[in-house]
Amino acid sequence: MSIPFYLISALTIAGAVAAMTLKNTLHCALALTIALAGIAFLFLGLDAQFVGFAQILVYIGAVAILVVFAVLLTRSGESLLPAKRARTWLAGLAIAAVTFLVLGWSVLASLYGLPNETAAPSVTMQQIGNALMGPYVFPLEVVAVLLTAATVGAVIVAMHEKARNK
Amino acid sequence: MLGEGILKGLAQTAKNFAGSYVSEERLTTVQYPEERLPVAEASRVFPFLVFDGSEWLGGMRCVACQICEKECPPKCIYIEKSKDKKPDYVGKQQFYPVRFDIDISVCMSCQICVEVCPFEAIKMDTAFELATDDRFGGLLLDRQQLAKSNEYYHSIHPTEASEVDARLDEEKVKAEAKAKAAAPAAAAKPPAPAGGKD
Amino acid sequence: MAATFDQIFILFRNWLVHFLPPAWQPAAGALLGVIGIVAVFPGLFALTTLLERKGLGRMQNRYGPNRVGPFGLLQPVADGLKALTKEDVVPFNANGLMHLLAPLVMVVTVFMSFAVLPMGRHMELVDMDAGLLFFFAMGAATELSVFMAGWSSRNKYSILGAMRAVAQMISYEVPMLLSSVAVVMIAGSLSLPKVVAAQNHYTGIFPHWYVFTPWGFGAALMFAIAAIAETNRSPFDLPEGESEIIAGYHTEYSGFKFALFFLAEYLGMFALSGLGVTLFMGGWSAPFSFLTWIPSWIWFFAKVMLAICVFIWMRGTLPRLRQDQLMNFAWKFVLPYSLLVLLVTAFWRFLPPGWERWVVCTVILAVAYVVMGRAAFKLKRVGPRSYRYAE
Amino acid sequence: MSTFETIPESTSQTSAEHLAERLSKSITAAAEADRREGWNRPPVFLPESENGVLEVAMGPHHPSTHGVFRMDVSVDGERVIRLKPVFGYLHRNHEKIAEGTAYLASMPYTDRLDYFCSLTNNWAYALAVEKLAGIQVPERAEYIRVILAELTRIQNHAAAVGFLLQDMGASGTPLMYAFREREKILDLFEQLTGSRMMCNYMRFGGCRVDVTDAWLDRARRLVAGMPQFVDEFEALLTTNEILMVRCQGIGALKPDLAVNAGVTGPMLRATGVNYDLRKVDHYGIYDRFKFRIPLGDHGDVYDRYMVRILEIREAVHILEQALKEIPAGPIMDPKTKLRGFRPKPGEAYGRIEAPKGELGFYLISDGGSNPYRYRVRPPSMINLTVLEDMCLGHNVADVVVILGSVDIVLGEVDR
Amino acid sequence: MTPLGDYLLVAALLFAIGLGGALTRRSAILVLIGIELMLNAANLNLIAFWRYGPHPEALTGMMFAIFSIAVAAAEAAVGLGLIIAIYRHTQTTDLDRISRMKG
Repeated sequence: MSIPFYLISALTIAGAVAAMTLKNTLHCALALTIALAGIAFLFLGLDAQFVGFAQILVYIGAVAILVVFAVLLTRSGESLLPAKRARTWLAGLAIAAVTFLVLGWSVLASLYGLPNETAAPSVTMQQIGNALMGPYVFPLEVVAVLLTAATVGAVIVAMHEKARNK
Repeated sequence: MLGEGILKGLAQTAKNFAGSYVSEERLTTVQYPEERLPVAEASRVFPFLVFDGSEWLGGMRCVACQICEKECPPKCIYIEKSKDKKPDYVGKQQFYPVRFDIDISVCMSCQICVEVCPFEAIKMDTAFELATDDRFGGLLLDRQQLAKSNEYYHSIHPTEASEVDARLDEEKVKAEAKAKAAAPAAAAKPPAPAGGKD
Repeated sequence: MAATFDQIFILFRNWLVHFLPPAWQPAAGALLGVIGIVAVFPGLFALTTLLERKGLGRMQNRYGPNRVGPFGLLQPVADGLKALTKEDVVPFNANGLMHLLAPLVMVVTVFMSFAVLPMGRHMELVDMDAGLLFFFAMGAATELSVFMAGWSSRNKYSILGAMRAVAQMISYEVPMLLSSVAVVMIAGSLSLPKVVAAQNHYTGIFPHWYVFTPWGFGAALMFAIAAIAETNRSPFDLPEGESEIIAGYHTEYSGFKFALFFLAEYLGMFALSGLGVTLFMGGWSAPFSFLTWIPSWIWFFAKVMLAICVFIWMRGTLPRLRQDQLMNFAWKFVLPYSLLVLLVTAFWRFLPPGWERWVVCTVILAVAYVVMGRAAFKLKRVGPRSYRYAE
Repeated sequence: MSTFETIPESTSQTSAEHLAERLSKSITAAAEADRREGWNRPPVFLPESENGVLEVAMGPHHPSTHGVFRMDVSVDGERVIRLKPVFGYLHRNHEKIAEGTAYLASMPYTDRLDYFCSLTNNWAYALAVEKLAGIQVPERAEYIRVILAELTRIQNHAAAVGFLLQDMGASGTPLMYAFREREKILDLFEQLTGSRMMCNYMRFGGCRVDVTDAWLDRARRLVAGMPQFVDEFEALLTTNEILMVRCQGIGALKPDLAVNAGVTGPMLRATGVNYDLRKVDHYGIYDRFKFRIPLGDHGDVYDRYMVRILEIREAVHILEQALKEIPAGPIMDPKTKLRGFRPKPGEAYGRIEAPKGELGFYLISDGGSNPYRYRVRPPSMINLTVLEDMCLGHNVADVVVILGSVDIVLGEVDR
Repeated sequence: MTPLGDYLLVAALLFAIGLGGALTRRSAILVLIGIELMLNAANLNLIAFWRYGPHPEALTGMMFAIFSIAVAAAEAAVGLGLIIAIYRHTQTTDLDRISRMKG
């Protein structure tokens, strides 16, 4: 029941809710950043140092900036029109609530079976490196190919448009 | 290869950085209020009126001929002629300026007034710290403020001043010689005809 | 005696902390470390602003500031006071919260990145296993604050300036990461004190710094270029270039917030030159074996100040690159060359130690550098020209 | 670069009315908003047309426009599609005033035309009046004029290159080196003429003050030290990769466009056209000195920079020869009267190779003591007319560099 | 030591918020932000189970999380590229109006 956990998770959830409900899209992007930072701290709380810093580096360093760039390039930052709901917004909320109830119930139901106190595993970078290069070397190569394809794809999609309407 | 020019440029600035501590050639900055660069002898800022002897109004060379007032491109000189006369350095009776104002906010120190002045009465000063906070009156110098002694003129422009003095002395000698020559003739002329043109 | 003088700060901290009840001692120790950093580096920042202006002055054959205090030493104090007393103008329809938050986020993240730098033997604030990764994570957060600054001042030009600055920082962050990965490959660990330990031994009187190895020199060069670009300095200071119409993301800031941006820029310079010194120039290890009696933290700060002098030197000499040239240079020269350095480091690692691997690596790197340099210039038909004379 | 006919049609005449009408609309909107919301309403941003064209006024007090000079640049993304130079902020009605004052009285005003090279302005005006009134100039005065003109050319080119580097962001270092050398030359001027920049030294038929031997020795020492300065300057700049990348291929000017537009001076010679008045007009005694004219072949910013540097070297050669051969003798035709100078009616056009180009004075005299018509051919302004052709297609950072390479002085542009 | 259940609850709530946002909002970018949140919630679950799992030294959970972060980054890049392309083409990011597949 450590206080920092509650603090950080409250911050994360607040960031997430703000990201979903704010009118101005750019404020949503910044709220998303707060949520991602909160999740990174949660990872650090779970002694997963590498993932925590990777999360900060990848998400806050790149994805958040990407979202902000997208918001600016599509000029949706300035248009302060009321938070338009999709036509079927009510159904969406209902589905979300149902999923939360189902997940929440399943967690609470199996609460007694879950191991609660285990010693903090001391994970060193050495182990992660060996794991990545050992059993997980194939997924690593696949992800590398995927990332290159994604970069090239994104550039072509944007570039293609620019060339056509010139 | 890439970066060669940049390295050469960096070497240059390093040389200048070191040089500024060492060579007089490079560090030419002067800490102005404490240290001052010697003012060039020929430099000119604003005009001033020269007077001989000690008393500034009596010895003033200016005879209010207003040539400089006409010739001044920005028209910054204002002269009022006097009714009576006073003797100049040769002894001849000459007018003198009752008012001689120069508006140094208008004057562009072009020194044409010095060139056209036949009486060597106006010269260029080298004092340049004339800042005042009074925009109008402060920069309008009257003849009292403009008048400076010949010794001061010698102190700021020594060579030019000595040439001017040489010329004036030679003129004085010529004038006295003429006066001496004219004196006996004048003396001879009165006994002969009573009238005569004088 | 030398050892005690070397560890003087640690001993001082332990002596201070032992007054407290043992329960609080670790927390108090950490707090003292933080206070140390937050005091030392802004002090260095003040000194550097004076150093920069005097250095630039001397490079341009004029005195630097020497009116405020003896030799101008109180000039930073005067600048600080001026910054504090200046009116803090916030644009009319600016977004108040983000306008205020941007400089704070920037300064905080840069201060946090100092935590992992080993400033002396056992003098790193926290010895993190993934220290280098933490450093770059903090580096990534500053881009966001640049954007918040640009966007929140609602001025069309500062948005453009912010987008340019962020694009530049991102495209130079990739080669910076790659060149530091080369060091990790050889040192075998992400933790910076281990990297320094790996460099801290000598053959004869010469140290085993990585900058003296071929791959290390290549990586150090690319790291230096990326570091200069990352902190928007000298040839890459386009975002706030005054001769451009787009005047950079901190146009709408004045007074204390502008001083914070200024502080953040200089702290970024310290952090990156500190990292560069740790990765390539042996952190706090002495340059010659017979000099090890001098305390280690003196070496770290001497090298950082040396790096700062190089920053100032570049600023005094080089004109500015244009935005598109800047980006092309990043993606078409610095990044490929960093990848090549990674390859050569791998060779270096797996070739048997001896003169062959020196020759192989040096040849590959040198040839690649010359060829890529010439190709880059041939492509744009740029090069020294000869001139004819008429009659 | 693009010649006249390939300018995209979107910037044809209609867009001017379109822009004007939108501007007026935004101004009335601003007035209305003022009435409605009082004085502290948000400012009306610059009108931005639909297809993303951003109109930017690089305003009169922009840090790198060498004085009060505005350029209305319309930028599509990063590229410049239209550039309208607006000058006249420093117009002092020099020519009308000259019609009302005596010939000699407007000589000090010529200092204020191109305030970087007052001595060449004086010389051009003196040359025109001498042509008008048919006055002969003694040998020694001609030598002094050549010496002073070449010294002015050196300090002007050094300053021009310094300002060009300043526009490229070199934080003042080359500018400071250039000004350090320029100060030495200006000290020489002060010791001779009395003022560093406003010399007012030349008179119709010669010079005002004779040159002392001490001054000539100081000049010889200065000229001896000049090549070392230029070598340092070139070592710092010429092979600098960043400078080459920023300048080569930027703002290229084709020779035929340059000649048609009347461009003269280093800008014209950078395009490869061999036109230097010192060789074409044979005025003064330039024929006695051996010197060469550097020519570029791309006509871009880098060539203009290099032509100026090489011209400094040529000027040093001329000075060495002139300072060696200067004869003794009078410096002023004794007969010429200072006041009451009334040339016979007629017209004359005197022109010289000023550092910025062909500086000409056209005088019509009706026999009176002041000229009937007094016209100055300003090389800076005429070189400025081709600014838009050089800037089309480049991006905004280059516009600043191209303007720096044209080397204009607003005193001469606006007169 | 905060029990595993709390982490799972937080992750579930985050997932629900992401899902709700993705379903209700009309702006394409906000839908993408919602998806981002859902992915992160899944990552949180992975790390939580790895942390409290029987033998954490096998690092499986952590590896999953690392690869999931990489994939999510790639997905975000392509997604935003698409959004920008669509915006350039149809000048709107309003999902209701971008329903026709016309080229």
